[in-house]
Amino acid sequence: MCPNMVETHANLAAGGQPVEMLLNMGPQHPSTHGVFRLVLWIDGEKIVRAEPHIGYLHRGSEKLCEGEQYHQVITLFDRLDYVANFNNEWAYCRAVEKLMGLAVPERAEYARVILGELNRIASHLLYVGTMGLDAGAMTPSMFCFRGRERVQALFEAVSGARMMHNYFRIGGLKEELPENFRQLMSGLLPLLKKDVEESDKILTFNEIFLARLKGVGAIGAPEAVDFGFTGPCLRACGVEYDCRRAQPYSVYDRFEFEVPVGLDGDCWDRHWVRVQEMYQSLRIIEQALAQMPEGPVTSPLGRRLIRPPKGEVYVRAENPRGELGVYLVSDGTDKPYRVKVRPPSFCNLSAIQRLLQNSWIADSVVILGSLDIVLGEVDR
Amino acid sequence: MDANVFAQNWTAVVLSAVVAAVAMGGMFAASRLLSSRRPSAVKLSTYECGIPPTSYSWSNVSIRFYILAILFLMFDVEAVFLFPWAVIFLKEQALGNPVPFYAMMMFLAIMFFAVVYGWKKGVLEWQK
Amino acid sequence: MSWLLFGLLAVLTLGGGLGVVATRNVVHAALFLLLSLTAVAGVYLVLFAEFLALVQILIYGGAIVIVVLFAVMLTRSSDYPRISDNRQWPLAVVAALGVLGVLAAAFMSRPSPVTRPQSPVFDELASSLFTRWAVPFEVASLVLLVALIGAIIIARASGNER
Amino acid sequence: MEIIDILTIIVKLAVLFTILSVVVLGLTWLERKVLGRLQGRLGPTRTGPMGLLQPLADALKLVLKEDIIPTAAEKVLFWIAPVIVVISAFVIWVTIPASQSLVVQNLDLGLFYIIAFSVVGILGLLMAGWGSANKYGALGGLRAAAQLISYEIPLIMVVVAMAMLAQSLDLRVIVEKQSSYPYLLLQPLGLVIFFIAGLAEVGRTPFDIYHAESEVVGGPFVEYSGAHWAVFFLAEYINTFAVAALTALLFLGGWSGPFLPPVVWLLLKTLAVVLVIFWVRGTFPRLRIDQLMAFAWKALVPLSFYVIVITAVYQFYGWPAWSLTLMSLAGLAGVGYLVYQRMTAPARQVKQVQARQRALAQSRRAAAAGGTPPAPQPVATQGPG
Amino acid sequence: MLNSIKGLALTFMSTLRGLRKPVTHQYPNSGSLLGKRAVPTPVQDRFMGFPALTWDQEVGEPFCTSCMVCIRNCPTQCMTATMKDNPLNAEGKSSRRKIVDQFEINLNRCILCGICVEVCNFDAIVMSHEHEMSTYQRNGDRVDLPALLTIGKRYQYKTGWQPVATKVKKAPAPQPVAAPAEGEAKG
Amino acid sequence: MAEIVPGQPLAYVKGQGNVPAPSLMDQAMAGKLPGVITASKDQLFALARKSSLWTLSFGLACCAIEMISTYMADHDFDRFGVVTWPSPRQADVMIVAGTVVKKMADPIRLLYEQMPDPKWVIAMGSCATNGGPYYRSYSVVMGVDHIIPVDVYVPGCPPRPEALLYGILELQKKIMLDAKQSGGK
Amino acid sequence: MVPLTYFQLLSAALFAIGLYGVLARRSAVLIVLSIELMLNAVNINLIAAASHMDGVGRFSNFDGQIIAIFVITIAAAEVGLALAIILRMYRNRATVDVDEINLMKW
Ligand code: SF4
Ligand code: SF4
Ligand code: SF4
Repeated sequence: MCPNMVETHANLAAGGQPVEMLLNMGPQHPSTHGVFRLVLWIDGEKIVRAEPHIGYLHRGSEKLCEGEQYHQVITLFDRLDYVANFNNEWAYCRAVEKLMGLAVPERAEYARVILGELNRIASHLLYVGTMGLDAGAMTPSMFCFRGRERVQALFEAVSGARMMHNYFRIGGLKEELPENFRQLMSGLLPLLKKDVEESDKILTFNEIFLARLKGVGAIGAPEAVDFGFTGPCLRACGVEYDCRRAQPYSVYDRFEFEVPVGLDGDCWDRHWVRVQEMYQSLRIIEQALAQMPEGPVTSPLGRRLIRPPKGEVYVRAENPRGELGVYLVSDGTDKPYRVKVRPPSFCNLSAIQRLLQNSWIADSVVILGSLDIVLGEVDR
Repeated sequence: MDANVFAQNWTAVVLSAVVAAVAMGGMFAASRLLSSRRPSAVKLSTYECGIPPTSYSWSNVSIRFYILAILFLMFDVEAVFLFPWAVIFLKEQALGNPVPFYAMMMFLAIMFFAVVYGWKKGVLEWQK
Repeated sequence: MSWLLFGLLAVLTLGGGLGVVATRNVVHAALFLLLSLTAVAGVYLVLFAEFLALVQILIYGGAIVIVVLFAVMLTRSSDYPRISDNRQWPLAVVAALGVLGVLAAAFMSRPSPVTRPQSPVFDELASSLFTRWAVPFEVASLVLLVALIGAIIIARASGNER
Repeated sequence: MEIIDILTIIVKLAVLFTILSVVVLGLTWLERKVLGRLQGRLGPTRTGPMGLLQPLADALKLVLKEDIIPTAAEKVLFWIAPVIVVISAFVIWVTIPASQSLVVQNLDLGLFYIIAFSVVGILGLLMAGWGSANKYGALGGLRAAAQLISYEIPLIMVVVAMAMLAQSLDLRVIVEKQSSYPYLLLQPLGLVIFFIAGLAEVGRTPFDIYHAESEVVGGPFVEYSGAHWAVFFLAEYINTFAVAALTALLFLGGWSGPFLPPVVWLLLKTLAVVLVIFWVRGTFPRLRIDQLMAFAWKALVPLSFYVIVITAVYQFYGWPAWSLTLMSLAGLAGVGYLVYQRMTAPARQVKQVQARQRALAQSRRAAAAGGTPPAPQPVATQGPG
Repeated sequence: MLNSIKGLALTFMSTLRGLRKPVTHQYPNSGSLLGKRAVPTPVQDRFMGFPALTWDQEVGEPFCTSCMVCIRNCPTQCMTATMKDNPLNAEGKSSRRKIVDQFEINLNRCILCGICVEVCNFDAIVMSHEHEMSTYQRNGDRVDLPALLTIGKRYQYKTGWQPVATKVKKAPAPQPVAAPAEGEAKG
Repeated sequence: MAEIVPGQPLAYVKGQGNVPAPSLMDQAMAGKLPGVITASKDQLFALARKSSLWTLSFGLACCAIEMISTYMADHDFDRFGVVTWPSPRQADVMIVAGTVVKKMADPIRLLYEQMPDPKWVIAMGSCATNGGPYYRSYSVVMGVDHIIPVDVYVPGCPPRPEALLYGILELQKKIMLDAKQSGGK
Repeated sequence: MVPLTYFQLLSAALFAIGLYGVLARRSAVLIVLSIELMLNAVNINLIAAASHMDGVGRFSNFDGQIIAIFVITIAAAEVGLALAIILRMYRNRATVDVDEINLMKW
């Protein structure tokens, strides 16, 4: 706890006389998306300086992973980026599979792609909704959660859980997709498309929304790269970098999809890129559904205890928030020796100080919103 | 004007304020009586998003707010003149007296100049 | 009845006024000013000047008190308790009492007119304001403009210094 | 004046206060229901039939809640601010007529009176923000003052224009003058300005910046709890209803209308305006403070000058009625176009992005047609991969 | 302006839709506004509620042999069990030599991951559809064997669950498990 | 061990949570009014309180997402009169949705303290209940009831929206029961 | 009915209070407030006189009120300007104490 330290800062900043007002945003604040704390030095309505404080959700996941068997670690990965659970599980499973040189059944790969992309849509829908809330509109969030709810119902039908699925297994899936999976999907997709369109229509090009977001929190491409931006935040700056394209993993090289890029790297571009990505994800899902072969999905390993060979591995995956890196060290036992996660939110968040400089208080909310952080991943 | 009507009018106005105040007072009193209270030092401390409050002063309020307040003051005064003018300028014109109309047009022009001046001076801009 | 009202309003007006000059806390002073000025509006009503009473509330009750509050906020209010009264405050008391005495004597020396207070017709007041008083009215607009420009220049100059 | 007169007035006022309280309760219920339906959900259903008792439960609970006055707060300011706000909200209802005869006390200076007292409410919010000694409260109070004083001016000017049309400040006369056609037809621009400024005056979306939850956590109200907070709530809804009622009276012809009794007509019109307010709330995000102020001073204030001038000219030279309508619409269209241009300037840049997107897609399709799988695209600058 | 107006139109249409058919589930009541009939939450077939133990209807004993595999694999280690000799086996009615004596799951800590179900070799544990388990106590949901079996029976009855082994052997399901009597789990 | 019959209301166990403090009137009137009146007064008040449970918008971790889902159209917390306010001053219920980390313990405590009096706490999810998946972590508080009294524990990871709604129903039941038990006091 | 004299006495008293404030207070803001009191005293006087007078010669019985309106106008302008000056003073000298400002002789 450092209110005193913070105050000293303020005093020093103004030569012994606090000129700016020091404003705490968070850890409990409706728009910090969890327990994130921003200390703002403000002058009137302008932010002079910002200082992010993290760690209010540090759960020690990485350390915990070292005490869990390989298949138990999946549950912890579920809870890292808790808005994109499937993508997280997927990245971890890929890491172990790479370590073991394990091939995944074709059908399982397609199922993973479908579920991962669905989760991307769900995550982006959540983002659009909270963005609307941050900008002061309450209805888009309702519309978005309607779509999200549909996706979650599908997840529940497939994996049995709405959020913490624990469905991907090392080398495959936990169990066969439900028999009516195709039917469910064909029922879901048109509705989902409509939801996405609706949330797009009500918000993206609304004049007030544009006025609030366009030109706010802009960051140039070189700087963004320096900060380690990935995912939509990077693409909004005009850099066309997408793991699914640059280093296609799984079966992503078999699909036709576009990588939406922005121009200015401001909040609106980030928003727009995400909205476009939802449409692209829908495209990928449709293609994957069409191409999905029959066959087994479960892991050839069965329920055996996994003891990967000694070694280390790093995999990257395109998560909704950006590039998730999983670094895994195995010492040959049934528990990983070290698990290190490179969370996209954390790297994107690192620019917050730079982005908030000299912006409005009201902008701080949308800037933070447009970075779309998930604290579970930032603090781990 | 009839003194009686006048008295009634303003009695009503004053009483309305009194009624509102009494109603609020009654509500506060009822609340004081009926509410459960457990005050404590921490509870009475200032809310600041879950962090112990830090001190601050109001001295850093942007000066822009003050200029806006002055603009408002000027326009309020303008309103004082506008209201009586609004209801008589036609009657005066009917009596063959166009002076009020032109007087007010000039007045408006001058006030509008004030807005334009403020605009040009960047008072209405908000960038620091 | 009117005596009662007058007495009440007089007490409020003077009490508010005393509050303004007596309190240490500027914020409270502003509130006392609000009280006093609202009571003055009441006095206008007793005098059957309803338009003036409304003007009083609009300008003083609303706008001027807001401006004063802004000014108080902009200057550091925590300083104020330190700034006590002048050392010559007994002198000030004497001066004030002297003025009061002179004025009171002057007012008392003439017998009060016997006419009942009456309210002018609003339309007539308005007509008069814009015909016979048209020139002062235009001048007033210029005064406002000049005051505004002056305030902007003065305030902004200090704003730019930071 | 007799004692009996005073008693009558007190009874009338008590009835008015009760009615307004009931209306406020109804409005909170209606708002939750309407917003609920707008968002495809239900709103309160489980407290009483259709959730009708929900506002009652809320009100009772708020009274039963602990009423906190923080130690750091300026006690007097903190305590008195809600009272000032609610008094200023209630006092104006003395002269708002429900029909020709249904009014507590009709004032000849009605409109001026309403304006004069509505300004006092601003003071209450400023005092609330300051009195709470809370940073969010401070920000909110300042925002409230800045916003409300800025939008007060167009509001006043438009009201003056309406008084000019009717040549009276008496609301009853103004409605009577509209018995043939509502002023909406004469002065549509006036309605638009009045509605927008009215929204801002009561702090509703998209002008809810001073109590924006996601920014200043409730602004001036952040430290208020229990009964004191309820009073603010009450005042806010009374004000909303007042703005709606005034819109109906000034522009929509008040209680004039065929078949139905006058009061019903007025209620219907007011309700319609209220519904529009809720509808707007359900659709728009909120503005930022600089945009808000710029909109007030650069769009609404000049426009309101324009409104007064065209009304005066129209009346002074005795032009036909349609000319005023035309001038009004022209002003509306002109400024609407300007605002549209300004606000959508960013959107036009978007077109470039989309064009670029399309070009990319095309090249990729061409590549796919050429048989090569879509290769990793060249990166604009050096990517991390 | 145009897009704002489009937005207004969209919300207007949404209101109409909302008036006709709101998406809200009327938990805990059935769908109609007037009907107050309580219906169970519609959950998907695979929904993983809290874990429960299953009941071998044919023999009349739990499937669980207290082999501890699930307990070792549970990531939150929220289960404990003890084993005893199976009296029914002594009577020759059952092929299980050992059987569960006490079994306790702290459902407050369980994270519904389903690993225990996956690893159990005896189909003795299932993820039931139970999820309304709020309590007034910290560990109020620390449930023991009878309660677990009650939940399990309820689940078996509701879904016609059959152990995988049985499913393979005799395709058509035998008579479903009888509905458990209310309050059976007391104790 | 609590008695548990799934699907049926739990036998009432008075938790360690909050009960409204006796008001001034209660204190003045203690023993002077017939028990029937105070009891029915208490129950009327409890009825109002339970129908208007305003929550502090306060999501900590993953469970917060499901909590938000509960507010949204599909589950619509508003049906129960539950709306959310950003400031603790206007809140009645604190839904602790997520993992309580040691760094976060102080703020939670402070926020809880800053809520005005009749206030309740719902611990949502196994993390807030007793540590859940992080029960072995060095940085996690094993359940929020180590720092503030909790009225209702909603297990699950995350509890699905219906489970949270059920938790709210349970809380409403508890408020009524508390009023009944304190009747005539 | 209250005779005119009493209104005049009220105004005189208010004026005296304002005068005391102007002379005795050291905070510039408070001095401005006191000036406001004095202006109001004048207004009371004007309006009371106007109300108790029938039109005499060129003066009608509401000329006093019109003058009062102008006084209020000027008062508004004065407050705006005076406080602006005080603000500038505060920004430059970090005080609103008129005595200190005297001493510094700027
Ligand atoms: S449930 Fe299955 S795994 Fe667990 S102890 Fe019983 S038989 Fe063994
Ligand atoms: S579901 Fe997971 S946490 Fe729960 S008992 Fe089974 S293994 Fe343990
Ligand atoms: S209980 Fe589960 S879902 Fe909830 S916060 Fe803890 S880990 Fe996340």
